[in-house]
Amino acid sequence: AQELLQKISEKCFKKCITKPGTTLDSSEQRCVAMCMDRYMDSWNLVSRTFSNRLQ
Amino acid sequence: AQELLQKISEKCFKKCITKPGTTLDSSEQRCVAMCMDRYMDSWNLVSRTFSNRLQ
Amino acid sequence: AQELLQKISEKCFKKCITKPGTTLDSSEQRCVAMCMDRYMDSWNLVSRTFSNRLQ
Amino acid sequence: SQKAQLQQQIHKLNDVCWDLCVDKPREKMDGRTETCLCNCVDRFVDTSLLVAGRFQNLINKHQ
Amino acid sequence: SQKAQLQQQIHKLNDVCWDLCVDKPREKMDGRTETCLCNCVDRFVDTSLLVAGRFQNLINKHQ
Amino acid sequence: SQKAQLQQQIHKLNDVCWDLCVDKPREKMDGRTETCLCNCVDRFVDTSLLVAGRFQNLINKHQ
Repeated sequence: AQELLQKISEKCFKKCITKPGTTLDSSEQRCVAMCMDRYMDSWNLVSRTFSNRLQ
Repeated sequence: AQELLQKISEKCFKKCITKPGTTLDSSEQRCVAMCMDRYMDSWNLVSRTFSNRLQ
Repeated sequence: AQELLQKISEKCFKKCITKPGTTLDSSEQRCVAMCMDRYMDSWNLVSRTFSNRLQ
Repeated sequence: SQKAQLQQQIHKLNDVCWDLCVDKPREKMDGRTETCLCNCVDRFVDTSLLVAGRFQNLINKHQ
Repeated sequence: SQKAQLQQQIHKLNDVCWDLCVDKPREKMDGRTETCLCNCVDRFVDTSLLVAGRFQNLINKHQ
Repeated sequence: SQKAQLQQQIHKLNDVCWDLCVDKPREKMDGRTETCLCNCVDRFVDTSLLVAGRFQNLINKHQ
């Protein structure tokens, strides 16, 4: 899971924090949380689709 | 050759499939084939040029 | 330091050489030198800021 | 190991397909994004098979 | 080793923050770029902690 | 091994120079693209040498 967490942090930082300020404001926090949930949805969907092709 | 094939797949997928559909249509297939040939030409040229500099 | 040198070469090549010619002209050389100095400044600042957060 | 290699491929696929299909993250995964992700994986596999097949042909010709 | 892993993380951070904060390299590092780099590192760490915390919550819920 | 490291450098170079020089893949490699690829490799090597040289100078100064 270590690599997944690193990927999420990097992808979601790039999507949500375009002008880093002195704190992570609430809209950035919400964006990161949503982005993380979607990234894991995507990961699950991609894994399933890929596994189906391997069979 | 494993790494070369992975690089080609990734680079040519990005160049040729911008809106993935339900099949790889014939124009996408042609684009991938052409892209692969050019990537290998490029690889050969780059290797040769780099080797010349090392001597 | 090997990896730092590789990163600098790649980042500064991309920033400074947009149309590679038959030589590295003097303005490209100046750009690469400046870019290298700034990349090392950045590296030092990032290391320091990150270390502060780890404590 | 083979499991680690498979995980690696899924990381790569998710990386490429996320960049291609997801613009702004939303409250829920919508149908269009899901379709794009599935098609992206399938077409990526098609592309890899096409590339591997052409490569095999090249090797056979040169033997 | 742990030192190598730390170095790796600094390479990654510098990579991301350089792309975000530095446009054209200049004669000197100006104050705005310095502030951007420091904030970038701190917000990246915040993001990683937020992500790790949510992940831990998910695991706890499923146990 | 040294051969593997060399291969790795060629992968990296081809990656960078392909992105810089090849827009849409065509039927044949045209002369302009070939020139761009060769110059790209040579200027990348020049850049690496310049960077390594400046770094060596820095180390010498600090000793």
